[in-house]
Amino acid sequence: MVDFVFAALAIITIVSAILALEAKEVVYGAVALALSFVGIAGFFALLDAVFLAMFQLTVYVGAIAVLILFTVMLVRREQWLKIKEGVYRTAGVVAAVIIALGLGYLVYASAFTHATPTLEQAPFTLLGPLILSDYWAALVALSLVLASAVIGAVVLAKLERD
Amino acid sequence: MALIRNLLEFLIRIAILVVIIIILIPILLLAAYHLLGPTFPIEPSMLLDPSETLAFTLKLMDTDLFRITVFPGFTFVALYAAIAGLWERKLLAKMQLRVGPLYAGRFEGILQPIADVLKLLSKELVIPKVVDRFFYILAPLLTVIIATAAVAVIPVTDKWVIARSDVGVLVIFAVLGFFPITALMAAWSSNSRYPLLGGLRALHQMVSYEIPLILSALAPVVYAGSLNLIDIVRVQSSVWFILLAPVSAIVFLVCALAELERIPFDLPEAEPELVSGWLTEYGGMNFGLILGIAVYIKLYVLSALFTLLFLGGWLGPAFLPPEFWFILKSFIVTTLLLIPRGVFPRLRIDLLLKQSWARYLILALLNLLVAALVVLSGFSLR
Amino acid sequence: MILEPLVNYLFVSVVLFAIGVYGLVTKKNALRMLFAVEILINSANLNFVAFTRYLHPTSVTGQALAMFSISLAAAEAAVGLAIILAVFRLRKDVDVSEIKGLRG
Amino acid sequence: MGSDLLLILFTAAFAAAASVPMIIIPLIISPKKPTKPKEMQYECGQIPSGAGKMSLMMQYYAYLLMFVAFDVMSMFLFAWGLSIQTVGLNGFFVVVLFIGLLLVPLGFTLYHAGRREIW
Repeated sequence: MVDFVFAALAIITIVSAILALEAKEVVYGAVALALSFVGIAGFFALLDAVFLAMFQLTVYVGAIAVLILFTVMLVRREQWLKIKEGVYRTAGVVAAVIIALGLGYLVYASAFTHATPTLEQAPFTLLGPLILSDYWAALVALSLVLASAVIGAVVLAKLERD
Repeated sequence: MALIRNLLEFLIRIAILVVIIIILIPILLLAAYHLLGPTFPIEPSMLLDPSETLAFTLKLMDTDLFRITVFPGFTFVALYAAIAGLWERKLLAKMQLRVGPLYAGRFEGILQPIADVLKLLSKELVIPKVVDRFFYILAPLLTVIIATAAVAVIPVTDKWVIARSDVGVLVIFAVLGFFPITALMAAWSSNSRYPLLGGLRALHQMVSYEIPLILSALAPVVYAGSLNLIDIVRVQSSVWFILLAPVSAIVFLVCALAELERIPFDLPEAEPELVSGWLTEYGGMNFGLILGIAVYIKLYVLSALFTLLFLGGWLGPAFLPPEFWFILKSFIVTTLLLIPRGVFPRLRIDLLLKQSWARYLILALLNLLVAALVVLSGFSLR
Repeated sequence: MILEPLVNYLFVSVVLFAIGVYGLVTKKNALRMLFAVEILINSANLNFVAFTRYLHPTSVTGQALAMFSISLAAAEAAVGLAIILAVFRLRKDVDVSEIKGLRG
Repeated sequence: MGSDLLLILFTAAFAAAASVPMIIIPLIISPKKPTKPKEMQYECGQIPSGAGKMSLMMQYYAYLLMFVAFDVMSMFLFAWGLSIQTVGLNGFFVVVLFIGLLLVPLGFTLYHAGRREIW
């Protein structure tokens, strides 16, 4: 059963990631990107990281994808449908294939092929103590980053010119 | 002559429908048979022998298929939606000294939902020329699908639940986060101005009120120390959380109203300004799927969530079954969410958004910190 | 529940990474480039979680890292989209090959 | 754990299976008499002119940006809220600092979103 679920998730994620970049209509691309995020959340759930899967769904799909979709609708032009996007297409495909083959060989030749699935797993209730004890500085830094990102984005997005 | 031709045409269409259904039902039954196969063997003799019918039915009721399709699942929720829709119309009519639906069914128009569905089903599907067809058809379907997905984690009692998820509360909020996307899809694909403005308002409103909603739901989670909805209800056996976190409960109710786009927060479809908001271009069953089913399923989900988090779920005096208590409490919460439509005027959009961030967010945060301090001081319900 | 071997997750992640690189190389539309960056971040997150699950199954460090990474992606998306909006208001288009002068 | 989420997916799939016929049945039994006014988009009875997908309103973009930051914050608060007693008072102060730092952009954004003339 999991095999089938894994295969379905992999196909959904990869195909919608390709669609996100290649769909003619950029709004379709944004929705496909959201679907790809959902697929990644499914992988997290398969890896027994349920809390993280929900984190991914809420933040990536619920917030980032919505923001992207809104902005895409804001700046979309009809003429984008006609012009051909992508100039160095062959070069891009070649680069992608080289990277995929190289990294794929690296993974294949590494010791990870022997990593066996284990039944034991960590409960997600450990996340809070870990973040608030070992990584509390990272959390505070994260809030600084978020605060400055919001302030910077508001300043960038408003029309007022000095 | 024209009448006869129309009749003939209609009869032919009905015949096609019947043939399709006759083909479809065996396929569905076959699928159900294969789904049930591993759980328990079905012998054809069981279906024919009357003495085994009861045992067979009881066995059937204990399967995932039954739960998904019938009791805490789709049929129950659709029924709840129909009853809530009728109840809303009658209640508002009585509040405003009208009579409401009266003719369908002998008594007070109780068959009105069925009449509505039949009318919507037989209506022409008008799809404007300029719309983006793929998203236009997909958006209502997705809205219903997403709304139903949230139902899966809501336990009616500790026995009647589809998915016993350890992160039930988060699943519901993750699902709620999908609704802005479908609203935007519907608004954009309509390629018209009223839907666009309505969709944008819907987006901003849902997004603004989601944060206070999540944070107000966090206070019960802090008290219970679990995200599992069943555990949260069990902890409430001594005291309901509405007594421990009253401010959170009020914030939750207000934000649920806003998430549902109901008056006083129904700006996305403010009739005098925006005709019908992001649903303007929808008609027939397309419209019925969103407004008739998805919105009421969402209403059920939020009132059930309020019941589970603050009102002790299915807990109640033992002389009535727990299922009854849960449905009664949910229905009372639903009624509370319906009443403002008959009472309040509408807000202005900038005030609406501002008060979400400046008022409800701060209130929810304060109540959350109070709850955390109470728990830190050693108070425990477990 | 039977788990997939770790390599399969890594392969999916590699494919996603390659798709992201392809998008970054070929696309001139700033929005598509942002999509590509998001895909890259997602493939990295998948690696974090997969490695922790298989090599250190009793720890949640990978999940915590993925949480921070997702949050940073949120900040990045907010700023990136705001930049795209600002460019769009100046140029009426978001083609990055047209944006040469920095004076606006 | 994954099987719970699979059940949620099944529920959603059943909803899809139940609502697709709702679209198909009207296609079969309902009349089809398309006329020109029917196929136009709605514009209060006037003939619509200009593009339907006009440029959108930007005034409340700041709220959207803030939503992204606060969504992240609320999810981290969920991670904290599950284990309040384990992390103790130190964790509480970290969280208060976390929230307090995010209140700065809240005030900034509320101030700027209220100024209609700059959007």
